[in-house]
Amino acid sequence: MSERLLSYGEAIDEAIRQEMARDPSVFMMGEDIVGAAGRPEFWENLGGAYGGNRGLIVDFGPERVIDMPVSEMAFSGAGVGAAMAGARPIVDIMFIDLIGCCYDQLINQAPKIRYMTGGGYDCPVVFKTSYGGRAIPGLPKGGGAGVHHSQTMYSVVAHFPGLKVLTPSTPYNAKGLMTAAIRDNDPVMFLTHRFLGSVRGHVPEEPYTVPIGKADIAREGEDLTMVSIGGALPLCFEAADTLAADGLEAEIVDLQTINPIDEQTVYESVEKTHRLLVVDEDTPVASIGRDVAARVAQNRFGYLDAPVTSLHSADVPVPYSAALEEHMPPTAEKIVAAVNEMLVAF
Amino acid sequence: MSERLLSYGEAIDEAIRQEMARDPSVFMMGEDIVGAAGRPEFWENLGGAYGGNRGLIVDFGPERVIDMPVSEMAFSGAGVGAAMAGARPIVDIMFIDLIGCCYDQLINQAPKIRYMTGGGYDCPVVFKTSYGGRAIPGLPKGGGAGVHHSQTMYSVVAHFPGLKVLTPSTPYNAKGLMTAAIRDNDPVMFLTHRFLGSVRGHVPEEPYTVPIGKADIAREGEDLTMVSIGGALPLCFEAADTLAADGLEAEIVDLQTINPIDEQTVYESVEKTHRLLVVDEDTPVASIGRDVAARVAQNRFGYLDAPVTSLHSADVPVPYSAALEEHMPPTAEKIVAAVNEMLVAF
Amino acid sequence: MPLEIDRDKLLWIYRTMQLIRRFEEKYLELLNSGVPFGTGHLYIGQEAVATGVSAHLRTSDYIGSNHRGHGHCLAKGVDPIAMMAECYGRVTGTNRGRGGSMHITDARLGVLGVNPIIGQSMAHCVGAGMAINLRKGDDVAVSYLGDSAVGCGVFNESINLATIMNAPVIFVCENNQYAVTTPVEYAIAGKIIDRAAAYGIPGVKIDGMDVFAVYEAAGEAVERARGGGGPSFIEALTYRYEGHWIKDDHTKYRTMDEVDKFREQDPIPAFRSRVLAEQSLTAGDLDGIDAEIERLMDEMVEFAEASANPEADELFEHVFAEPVAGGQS
Amino acid sequence: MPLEIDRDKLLWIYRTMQLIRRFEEKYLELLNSGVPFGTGHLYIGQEAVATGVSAHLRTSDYIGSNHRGHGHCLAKGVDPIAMMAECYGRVTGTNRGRGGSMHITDARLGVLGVNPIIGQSMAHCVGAGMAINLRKGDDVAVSYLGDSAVGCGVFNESINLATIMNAPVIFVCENNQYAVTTPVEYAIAGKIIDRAAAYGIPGVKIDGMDVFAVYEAAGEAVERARGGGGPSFIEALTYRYEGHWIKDDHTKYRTMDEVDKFREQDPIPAFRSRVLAEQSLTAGDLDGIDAEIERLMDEMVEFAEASANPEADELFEHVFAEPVAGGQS
Ligand SMILES: Cc1ncc(C[n+]2csc(CCOP(=O)(O)OP(=O)(O)O)c2C)c(N)n1
Ligand SMILES: Cc1ncc(C[n+]2csc(CCOP(=O)(O)OP(=O)(O)O)c2C)c(N)n1
Ligand SMILES: [Mg+2]
Ligand SMILES: [Mg+2]
Repeated sequence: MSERLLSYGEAIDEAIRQEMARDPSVFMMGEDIVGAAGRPEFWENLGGAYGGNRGLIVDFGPERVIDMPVSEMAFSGAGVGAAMAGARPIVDIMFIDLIGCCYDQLINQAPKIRYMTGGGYDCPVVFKTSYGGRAIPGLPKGGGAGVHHSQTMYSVVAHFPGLKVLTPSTPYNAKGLMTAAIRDNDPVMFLTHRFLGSVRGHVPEEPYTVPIGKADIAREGEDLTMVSIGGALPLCFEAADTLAADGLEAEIVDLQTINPIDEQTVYESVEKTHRLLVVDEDTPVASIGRDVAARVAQNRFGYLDAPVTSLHSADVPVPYSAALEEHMPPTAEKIVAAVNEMLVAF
Repeated sequence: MSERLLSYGEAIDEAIRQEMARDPSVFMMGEDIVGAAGRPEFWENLGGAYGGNRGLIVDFGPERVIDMPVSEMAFSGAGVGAAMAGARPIVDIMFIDLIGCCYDQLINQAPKIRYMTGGGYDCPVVFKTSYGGRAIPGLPKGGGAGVHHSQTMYSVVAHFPGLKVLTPSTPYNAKGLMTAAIRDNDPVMFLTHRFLGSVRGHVPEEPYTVPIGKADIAREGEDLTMVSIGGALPLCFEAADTLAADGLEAEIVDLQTINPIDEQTVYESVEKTHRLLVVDEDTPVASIGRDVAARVAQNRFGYLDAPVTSLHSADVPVPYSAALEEHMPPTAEKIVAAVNEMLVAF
Repeated sequence: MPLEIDRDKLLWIYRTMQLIRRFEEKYLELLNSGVPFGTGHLYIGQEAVATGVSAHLRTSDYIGSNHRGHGHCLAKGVDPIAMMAECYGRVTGTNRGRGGSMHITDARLGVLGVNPIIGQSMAHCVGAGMAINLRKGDDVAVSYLGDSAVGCGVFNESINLATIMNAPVIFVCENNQYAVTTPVEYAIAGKIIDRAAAYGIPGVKIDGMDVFAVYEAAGEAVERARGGGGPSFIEALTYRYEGHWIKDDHTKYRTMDEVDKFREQDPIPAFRSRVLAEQSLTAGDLDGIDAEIERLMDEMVEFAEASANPEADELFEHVFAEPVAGGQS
Repeated sequence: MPLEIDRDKLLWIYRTMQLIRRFEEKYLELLNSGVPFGTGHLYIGQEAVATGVSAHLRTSDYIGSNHRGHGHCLAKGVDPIAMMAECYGRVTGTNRGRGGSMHITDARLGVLGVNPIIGQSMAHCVGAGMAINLRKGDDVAVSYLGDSAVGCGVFNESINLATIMNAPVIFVCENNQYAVTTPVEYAIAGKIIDRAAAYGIPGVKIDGMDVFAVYEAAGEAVERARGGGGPSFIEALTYRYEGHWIKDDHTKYRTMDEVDKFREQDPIPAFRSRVLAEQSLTAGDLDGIDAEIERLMDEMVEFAEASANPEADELFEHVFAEPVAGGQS
């Protein structure tokens, strides 16, 4: 395999482009995904108000790369309807904080169609959006993006049976999961982390899929299982390095799909390490992180040598001031501290 | 204390009526909460399309008991705005399955106002809605209410810091929690179970509050802690009776508030009983039930003599056919089976 | 004006209106005799609307419906036998018993679904319209909505989006003058028909009790949409004769005088008198249809009664297309 | 027509427009010099709108604003010093550093909040209007919205609800012709002003670059609302001179010719020429205000620079009014 490097954002774009080339029923819609809607003279330069998609409209035309008005309800619903009518829409919702404007379609419509029709309809729609906070510890103090542009909040979509929810963490799995998502016959929510966009990594050029519903052993270890969710992966690696220096080998299980969860892989790791720490940037209450912890505590209780632990963002709305926000999310230091506490506690 | 009996529904009505009499800034709005809007000649007979509120408009007038158009977004948002402007609105959302139509106001607006304004604004709004399935095991087979009128789903509102979420389980705590909710200066979501409406119990006539954020020891026991959420309480009692016949004394902790949770009461019970079963009618993934289990597994691990367990509705959308739906929710039999499994497992 | 509708179509119209009427009367009768239906909302009185619209539709066209959807589905061709079985919660139903009255679908007929979350199916129809445009087809999507949906957010978003996408969608607003107990004049500011004008699309207000008026307006709208002319809006003034849902007592919020006034405009007898007066059809034609429908009703109930409920282990089926890699708890 | 606005009001208008302009220019200047502001959206070019509207408002009136809210807040009287401190994320800010540019609030001034979820603050204004009616007050609520909000669901729900509640709300749509990069003529079907007419409420389209036109239209609307005449709608045609947000390069989606055309209609020089030509104010009056504002700008930046950031343990404050019984993890 060649060492072709792409950014996380480019990897996703490549998957979309390849699937659009492969299947004429794939199309994409969202606010400002091209920009300058109706003004082709600008399209050469543009590729979405916030980057990405560059040139997509030039290659596939405005019939398949469609800028939307500010109408999340209508166009996420249109995604559902188009999927039922035989197309494969990719619906871009600018950021996860906006799902309150189209939540019914995401949780009451798309996920239930197959079930309530007794398998009568497929609903192959992909909802793509971004999550995660922005305050980077160590940056000069100032402002973050504020509470409505910084949330993680994926737990409230992962709650509903019938919707597959993906949290890719590397360019490689981002491309493979996007390809899988577009080809999937069920509704899929594809969640990118706001911070990972420019992270680079090895990405093969030819189309490939990463299986939905399968966790990835991102690092092997014997002493402790860290379950990482989405944007937590770099933090887990950093913490694992620190712990390794102290002689503690952490196994990192990158969940990749947060519903339905690959319980088996998590259980097998815990059977080996006897310890579990879940790292989840979402706030804790009724979170996917606590969900994983609870499953292990219920189903692999006998294997545990220490309390199952989950580490989250602080249970508060996201404050604007970076001086506050930087204390909110999990960090490598907090992971290390949680591991140490866990080992002492028992 | 007199043995005055009221139904769960009547108890809530009484709290609303007493608080409206006490404080002129309290008002109520929702779809068909009176009925025949604009036609006073009908109001004497009416009290909401689905019962409740009888006579409220006759006593307090259409300025304070206001029928709404089908506009959950606008009127839940109007509740937020009215609360910021000094009123105390009670916003009636017909059933929880509709929150997808106004989710932004419930999770992005109301809960964040105090925090993001640095305490600048109070937001004393009560959102009242109902949850829970309808298929009663043992009834003649036929149809339930279908997937959009049968969900529990409270976990996705309990997720957000800043919103208090209540799940009263008896007429007594329903009245006391509603009174507390109306007087509270924070947004409160008040969730009634669709099945409990006609359950009767002792309710004092004079106004009183039940503290928000406090769990209730509904039954004492030494051998096992059952954490019950909302509509699960009658099932827990039934199961506890069965278990008692086998010599196992379950302590039932009725959570009452599902965010923020009364951890302390749960922990104290588990410290005594060494075993935890959470009974939660919501589906399992990223649920409040698994949240409670995870907290105990993390913070009281050393006390546990058995795997923490949580029992939920099956992880599927709610099917219409009663022949299917009756297998979905937790039942007393399933609780007993889960307890037995838990005891064997370790 | 004399009728310019051919005989087969006239027979189809009568048969469809009568089928809807009799299906629902049967539903009520069964309910009253103790069949444990879940919730349901009756269309009786509004038959002319779905019938007049569907007279222009073909199998590959789509419809999106609201909670009061029996009539929309039957007019689009859904098998009444499978539909009644669905209401019984049987595994032989349109949705294998998982949907019920409020979620009837039929993928082979483009029935995107009866959908009880007010307004949300409007967006599905816009999406179906976009899919049609993408494949350069000339199918259309009909979005049925009640008067209450006019006050919903998704109304604004969907019609706006349909318009700027030039999607072949016909929005059919059945103004039956109530949302549960709430009169439309209380809930909706201004005139419904002016709402459509605001998007710059063609809109027309018609008498929804008159199947010919519906037929004409829908014909124009469907033809326009098929020809690439984009969305349009029809407000059909109509009335439901029964309560909002199967257990609703409508005398609590409206007078029987009002109900009677609209019962006098009943679309089925009106159709009958007109076609007989104009000699387009004979009493024999119509009676023959009635008899045929009665036989169908009997067969339908027999089938539903005889059908099995879903097996308990079906509970976990059809959550996803295929089992997922990691499995589920 | 000659001006019928008294001298004090004219001075207030000039001062307010200039304050907004200079606040924002300072914001840009600071940003370019490396102050780590979070996101923010500049109002430069649109000053006439908030100013002409707020000229009729009193302290107890309410406003609800969108993401482009600096101008709305300053015109309503929010202290620029506290507002800039907020943008810096300081504990001395309007929101103690927790809101930032996109969430400025001021409870003492009825500023319900800058609110970046498009359209949602419209509903808050309807609620404020209902609260005013409940206490039989004669305050009003002004709901500022952009052209994009016209396509949102909450637009339909909020105006409909305000109308049927007869709430004293003035909906001020600032049509600056873009939503991020998307031209209004692409995104909004029909004419914005026709959308208002559909609710049967008074609506007027005005030149939003002309503060006098705004003043007049807003005056009528506010008077109507205070007198119990209910909601109304104003569409102000305007233009933002800068990118959508502080890092947006607007040359990627519009021509500089177009930008220049609107720069020529800049409301501040236009105001200046007119009041000088009509001799309502003198150059000395205006220059005095300019100088005063410059001093304020210096003081503002000094204050923000000197202010402290919130302490780390404030992270957990103000989630609820009081600590909750069971505590939190
Ligand atoms: C979003 C939403 N809000 C509320 C309800 C509860 N509800 C069911 S039917 C109905 C009224 C519908 O009235 P209309 O749209 O006029 O249709 P009709 O029943 O008159 O046919 C309401 C409010 C719902 N199903 N969905
Ligand atoms: C519901 C919602 N969708 C999308 C966005 C992202 N967004 C931020 S500003 C904006 C465009 C706003 O345009 P307009 O309302 O015309 O106001 P302007 O920026 O022109 O002042 C969009 C789409 C958002 N904040 N909220
Ligand atoms: Mg109606
Ligand atoms: Mg704009």
